[in-house]
Amino acid sequence: MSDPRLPDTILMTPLAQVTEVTGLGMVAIRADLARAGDAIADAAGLAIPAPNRFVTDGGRWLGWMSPDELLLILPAAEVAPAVAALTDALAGEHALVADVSDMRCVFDLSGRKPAQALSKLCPVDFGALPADGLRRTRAAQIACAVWPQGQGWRITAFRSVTDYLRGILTAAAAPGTDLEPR
Amino acid sequence: MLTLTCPYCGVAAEETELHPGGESHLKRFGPGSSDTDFEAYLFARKNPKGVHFERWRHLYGCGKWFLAARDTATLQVFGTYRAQTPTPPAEIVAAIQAARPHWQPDWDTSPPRNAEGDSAPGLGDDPAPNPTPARDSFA
Amino acid sequence: MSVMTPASDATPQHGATARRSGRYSVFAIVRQAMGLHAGWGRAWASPEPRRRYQVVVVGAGGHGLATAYYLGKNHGITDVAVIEKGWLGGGNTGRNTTIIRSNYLQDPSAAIYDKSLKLYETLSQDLNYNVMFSPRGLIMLAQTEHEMRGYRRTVHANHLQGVATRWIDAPELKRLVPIINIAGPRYPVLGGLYQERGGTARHDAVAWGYARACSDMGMHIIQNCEVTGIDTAGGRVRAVETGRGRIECDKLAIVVAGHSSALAGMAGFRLPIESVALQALVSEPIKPCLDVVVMANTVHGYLSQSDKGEMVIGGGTDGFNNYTQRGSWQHVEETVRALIETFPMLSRLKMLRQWGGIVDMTGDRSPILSATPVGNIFVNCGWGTGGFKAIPGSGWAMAELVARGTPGPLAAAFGMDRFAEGRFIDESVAAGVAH
Amino acid sequence: MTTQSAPFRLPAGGRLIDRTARRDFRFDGRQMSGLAGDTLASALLANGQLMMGRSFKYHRPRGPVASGAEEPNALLGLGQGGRFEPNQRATTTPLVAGMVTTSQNAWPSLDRDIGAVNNWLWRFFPAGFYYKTFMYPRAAWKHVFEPVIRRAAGLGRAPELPDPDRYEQAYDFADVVVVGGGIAGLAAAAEAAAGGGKVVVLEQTGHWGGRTPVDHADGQGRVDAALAQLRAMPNVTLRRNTMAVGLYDHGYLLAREHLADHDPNAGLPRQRLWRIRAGRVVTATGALERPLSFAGNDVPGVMLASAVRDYLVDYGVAAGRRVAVVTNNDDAYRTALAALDAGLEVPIVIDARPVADGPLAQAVRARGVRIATGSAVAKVLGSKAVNGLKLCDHAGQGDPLGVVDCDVIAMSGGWSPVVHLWSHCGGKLIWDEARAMFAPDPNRPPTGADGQGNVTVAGAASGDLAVSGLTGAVGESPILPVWVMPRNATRAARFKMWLDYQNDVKVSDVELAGREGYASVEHAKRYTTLGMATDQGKISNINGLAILSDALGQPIQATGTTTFRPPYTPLTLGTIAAEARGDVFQPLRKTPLHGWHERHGAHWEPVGLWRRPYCYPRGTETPHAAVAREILAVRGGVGTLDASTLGKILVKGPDAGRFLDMIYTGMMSSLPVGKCRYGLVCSENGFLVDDGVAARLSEDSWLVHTTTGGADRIHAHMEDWLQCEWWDWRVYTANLTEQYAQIAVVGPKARTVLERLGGMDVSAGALPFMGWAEGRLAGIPVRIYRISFSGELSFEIAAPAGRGLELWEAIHKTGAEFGITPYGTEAMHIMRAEKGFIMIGDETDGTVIPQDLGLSWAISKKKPDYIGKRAQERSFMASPDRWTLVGLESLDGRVLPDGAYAVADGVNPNGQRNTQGRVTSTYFSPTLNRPIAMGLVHRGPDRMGEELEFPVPGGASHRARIVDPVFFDKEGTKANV
Repeated sequence: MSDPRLPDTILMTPLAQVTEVTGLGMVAIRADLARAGDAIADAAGLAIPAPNRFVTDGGRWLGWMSPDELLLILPAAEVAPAVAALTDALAGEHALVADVSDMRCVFDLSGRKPAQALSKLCPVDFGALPADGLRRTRAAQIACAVWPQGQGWRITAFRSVTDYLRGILTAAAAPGTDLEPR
Repeated sequence: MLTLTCPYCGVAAEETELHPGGESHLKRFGPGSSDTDFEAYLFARKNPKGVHFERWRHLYGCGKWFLAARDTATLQVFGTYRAQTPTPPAEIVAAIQAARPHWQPDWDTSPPRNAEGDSAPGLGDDPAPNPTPARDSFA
Repeated sequence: MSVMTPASDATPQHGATARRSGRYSVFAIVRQAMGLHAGWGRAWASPEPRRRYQVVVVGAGGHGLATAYYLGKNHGITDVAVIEKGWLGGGNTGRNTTIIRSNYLQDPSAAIYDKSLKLYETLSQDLNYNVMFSPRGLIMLAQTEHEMRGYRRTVHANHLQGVATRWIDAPELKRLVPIINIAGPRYPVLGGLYQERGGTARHDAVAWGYARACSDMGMHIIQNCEVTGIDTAGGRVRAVETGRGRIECDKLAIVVAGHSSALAGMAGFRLPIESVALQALVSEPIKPCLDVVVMANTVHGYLSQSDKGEMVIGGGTDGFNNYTQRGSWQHVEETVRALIETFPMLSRLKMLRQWGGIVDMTGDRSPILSATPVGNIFVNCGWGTGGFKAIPGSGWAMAELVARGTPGPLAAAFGMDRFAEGRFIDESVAAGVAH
Repeated sequence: MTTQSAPFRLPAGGRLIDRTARRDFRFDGRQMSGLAGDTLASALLANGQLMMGRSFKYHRPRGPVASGAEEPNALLGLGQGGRFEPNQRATTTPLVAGMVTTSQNAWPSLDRDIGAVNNWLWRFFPAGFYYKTFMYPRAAWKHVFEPVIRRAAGLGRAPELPDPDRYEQAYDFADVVVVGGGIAGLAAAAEAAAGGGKVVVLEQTGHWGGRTPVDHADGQGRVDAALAQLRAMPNVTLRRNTMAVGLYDHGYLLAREHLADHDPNAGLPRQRLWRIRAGRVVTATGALERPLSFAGNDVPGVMLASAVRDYLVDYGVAAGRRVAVVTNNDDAYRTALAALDAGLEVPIVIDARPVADGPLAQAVRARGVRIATGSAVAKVLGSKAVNGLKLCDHAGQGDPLGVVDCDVIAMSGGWSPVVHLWSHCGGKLIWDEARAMFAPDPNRPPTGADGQGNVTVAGAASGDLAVSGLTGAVGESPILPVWVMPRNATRAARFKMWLDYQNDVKVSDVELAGREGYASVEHAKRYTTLGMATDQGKISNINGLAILSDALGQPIQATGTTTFRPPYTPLTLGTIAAEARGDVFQPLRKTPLHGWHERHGAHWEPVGLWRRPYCYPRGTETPHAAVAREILAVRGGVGTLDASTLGKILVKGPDAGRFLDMIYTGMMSSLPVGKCRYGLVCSENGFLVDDGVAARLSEDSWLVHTTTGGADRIHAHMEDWLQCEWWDWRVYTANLTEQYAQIAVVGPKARTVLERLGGMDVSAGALPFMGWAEGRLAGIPVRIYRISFSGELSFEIAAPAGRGLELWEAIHKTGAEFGITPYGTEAMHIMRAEKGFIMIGDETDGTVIPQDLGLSWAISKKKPDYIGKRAQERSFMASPDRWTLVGLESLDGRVLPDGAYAVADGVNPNGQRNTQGRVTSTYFSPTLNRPIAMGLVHRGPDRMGEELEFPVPGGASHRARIVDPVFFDKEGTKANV
């Protein structure tokens, strides 16, 4: 354009490093959270998150997926005992506990401006999302869930679209595509 | 590009995160019903130019179906509410009438009978509906 | 063609009236040119409504005007008013992507659309108005095995229906459509269903041509005349109330795509119809590069190039009830990315204009041409996203229904009763829609 | 390399250009030179290139008439190869070094264009002439007239190559979006930002301030001050080079940002499409100047007065040396002053008003310029450039009073607020008679989701041309509306007054449309093509509808406007598609075994968003041969199929059995734990939509399998009924489709292979047909289902997706000695057809019910209800006359054609051949070494042994005998071992 120099805020390096995370365990829990919440919290070792939030102790992570659904993320080795503990805790309760460790892909976005990369794909005001906010939404043409993770963001989608998600995240984080005005 | 607020998770979702499901508050007619009733249930649609009650699913979110009152001519949204609602709640009716003073509900708005619950529209003809619809099961 | 005698209580014969707007021809243009074109008459009259007509047609879109035209031409009924709440041809007739084809799978559909196509072939001459029917050929792309099998089935069905279509393989398709990307990458083109007689026409001209012909027969076309009520007594229609007063009629034809439910409501019955917005757009004009109409159902988009050079692009429908006639956005994105995938050269063209039309969707996505629960009220609606191509055939069949009170063979399968009977006419099976 | 000098670049001035930075470019093969900051139009003008194109219909010479987005004429072909782009607007395209541009719609050259012959025949080409002729003979339209018309139309040439550039999109959310970075927009932004909300300001050009720095002596200072204030506010984002494209429902605003347009070396996406959800939008979009309708107003050199001024002030470019000004308002006097300041001659200001005594007019008069009031242009002299004009009384018919020598005519017919965004989403307009403009009606704004107005207007866009209180403008005298100049111009003159420059629509055309009854403004637009060109009538529409109103004898308000449609200016399709190209055009779903298939030469078949192996050709083997080999390998030994795409839905809860009894036509509640059962899913409309096997995992849980396409659909179907109808039933579902890799091990040697793998007892006793068992195979946790879609001994093994490949490879390693063969979807299709099994999508097409397919055994007679049951009781569905599934045996050994119809006697009332059945699946069976087929035939099962005829286009009819649909192993002994 008429001003060939990019503003100082815009660098010719990627907005974010896109790193696939493997080896996580995941457990889906469906139950009446009002009634079974305490039992789930005890078994999961984490408090029940508020709607659209997650709680974490650094090792385990429990996210609110819907009014009757939680997702527990934990080290893979802990899945079987966790499923057993949850199943026990919910015995007699109408509930569903399932090992879903293999059905999703997970990517971490770190680096300069990971939220900007996500802002190109998800119809979400990331600036308004709290630090413990979890948003289930859409990334371009696929379903996903996104939340803050460390200094960056974590995004998960179904396993079959791993390559697609990697592709759109990498493109969205392309060097020089900072969203700042220029 | 509409925005509707999911009454379950509170997310103001845009149309691409939602899946539309047509007219709401239909009463299901199953085996044994008349041809006329069945046809009306499955096909005859109100399709008004104006206030419309309709189903949406928060497909790319919490996955829940919810109901919306919306004007099909102006796209004004009067409110959204849970799918487990036999008729539009009073606050939705009030919101509509605040904007459309002449609009009147076309359903029976007398207080619901305190009976066995077998009259709840939407439960259809299935045998032995639960007397207390588990609406509160969603935290 | 069977010409019925007008009903005995009809007003005197109007059909023989000479063209009041003067005959159009190259000689007329040359003659008028000498007088700087001061001598052209009105294409159609703008009369005040009379108190009563034999037939009132509500809706001066293509279908309503064609209904009136064939009432006069085929059945001798010219005591007809066509009333229109806005400007004639301003609904879906003026908003569609002008595609004409008859390569339908189901017998009743193929019959009425092929009748329509045949009428289009001579419509300019019949109406003495150039509707620019352009039989440039139409191809429906097959991009999956499933779609290919569906179209091969259609070829077989069309063969027995007397509709000439054929399967073409990918190399032939590439010759016909040089700008297409046969190789994919995502959905390689396996071939296509080709109807050489298919094509396009100038949509506005179809409405204008019919309007002029109707007006020349002495029919009244009354614009800016919104129907506010329908008066019935003893289960039969008596009159319509309009913004320009009460108009009595023996028979009433409701032909108002997009607003069918509202009119039915005035008459006291419901239709199996939902009104949704259909999206379309055009690019800036470029020099000719596409001589065929191409429909790509796997990726959802269709494309032709207008005589002005614009790429005329049809997209999807919004899934919710909508009367706004505005363009929405996400379907434009879906359509455009699909077409760029299929026609990579489109990427650097620019969208000039996008818009939406309100279409009727029935339970089986096929139209309704039917008597109704109210005596002497007839409906023609539910053409969904494909109404333009049907205009002449629809008008022909509707005129027959209105004139006789019972459907002829073209309309017979399209009655409202089919939903109660479970007798669907489902064309989506041929469109490669996965079930 | 030599470059031409820039003869029309003034020695001084040009606030946007950098005189030290030369930018060379090419136009129609000629090397030219401009400056950084130029637009293509200003650079061409500086080089003396006034003529930049030809009009659409008459191929008349055209030069730029405007300086911005409203330009109808200066459209160029830009770039080369994959980056070629037609119809690029020169007035808004920043000059980039090395640009290659070409003129359009002219052949052989811009100067000598054959098409201009149309121009001499204007008399025979009035509006809509083509509707009145070209009808005879009938074939001539297709073969003669249409091709000629198409070649002549179309403006720029079509791009030919794929676009190498990238595009991207981004979402944003703002409390207030201000569209327009002029002084009114900047002020509105400051006001909005004071409230603390997030404010985004979008400016379509690269420069802030709009017209203010051009039109007002202290303008730049005011703009700089406003910018400084906004830049200090952390809640304000100022975004240049970003055009608001359109406003959609509920405050959804699209905007296009130029990132590296025309500069492929920047390494950036070319454009970015912003999708902004705005709480409120302020349109500060300014106003556009209107031309005046006088004879010859389209000759290159006749320009909008504001454009002449812009080229002088912004770029230091003079379009000519002698600038005559024609106006009906005071603003154009600024052009006279700017021209004088630039050292140009201003021979005359022609003002249609009887008096011109405002401060601006006085200032011009004071500098010795002749001001001819009550006057008009009778005619422009010149064809490819202005040589002068004939002056006349505005009140008369155009009798010339004299000739004025000039080479530029700067015209102003007044200003029209830019109301596009306001109107896109339903905002209404009112005609302001005094100011002669359509302006937004503040009482009828576009409304948002809450029903309240969500757009406000600021500055000139509201009709406040002086932007009162902001610019300190001098007082201006009222405008005199002028729609035709002179007022009583002759009919012949009206044929030379252009309204729509690009589409060649003249005053006479609109008058003709009105006379012929095309009285609605939409009719007139469509009949004449007024406003339908690539500028969408930005400068022509108001003049056109004023002419139409005049012709109809009605007030302009009664005529109204045509509908404003997005986009505001044309939007590149690549920007709309953005990232969705190539590998990420659509999500390509991959099973855990996808990579293995790819490495082993799979011939792919798209199935929904998945890609499944159709077969695995070896070497030069054809797909057809590969399929046959795979089938024989399975039937004779063992094969494997990747069945991971099948849906797997866990249904659990005290009411799960009851619920599945409603979802499936059969009885699922009675299925014993440890067993599997085939089931059918119908829509409420009765049609068969899915099938699959359910396994009862425990007392309260079932795992149901769906078709590949059914996984998400059936899960959604279940949730719909659970949430919206039977919400008190205690059932949870979970779509576990992607949790598992599913591998079918099929064939007589299947059990042996699994036994060799080790870990589970897979004997018939331990794991009988239609049973399932859990355990470990080769150390991998699995669940094995004894189900068969091929008629062979078959084990479907589900393993965690992450270990699917390991399991698959272990199976292949172990099975190698038995010749284990991977097989694809086509072998699966054929083997199931050999067994007479139906396939959703083959035997069903959305019109078929289970009863048609001989599947009544899978419909429970005991149940009072299931979804679809009531629908199937309707008369047409319950009729014995339906087409029903049978086998079809070819009589001559040829494979029956897919989709062929069996004819019955006679024709129907529409003259169509009567039919009595059709082929639904047809193959050559490698197992049986003969053709097999299935079909739906009228009362088929009652007609065993009858022969049917299947005519085919252009060939001999096929004949087939009605037989049992099970062609292979009718007793089912092979699977149940």
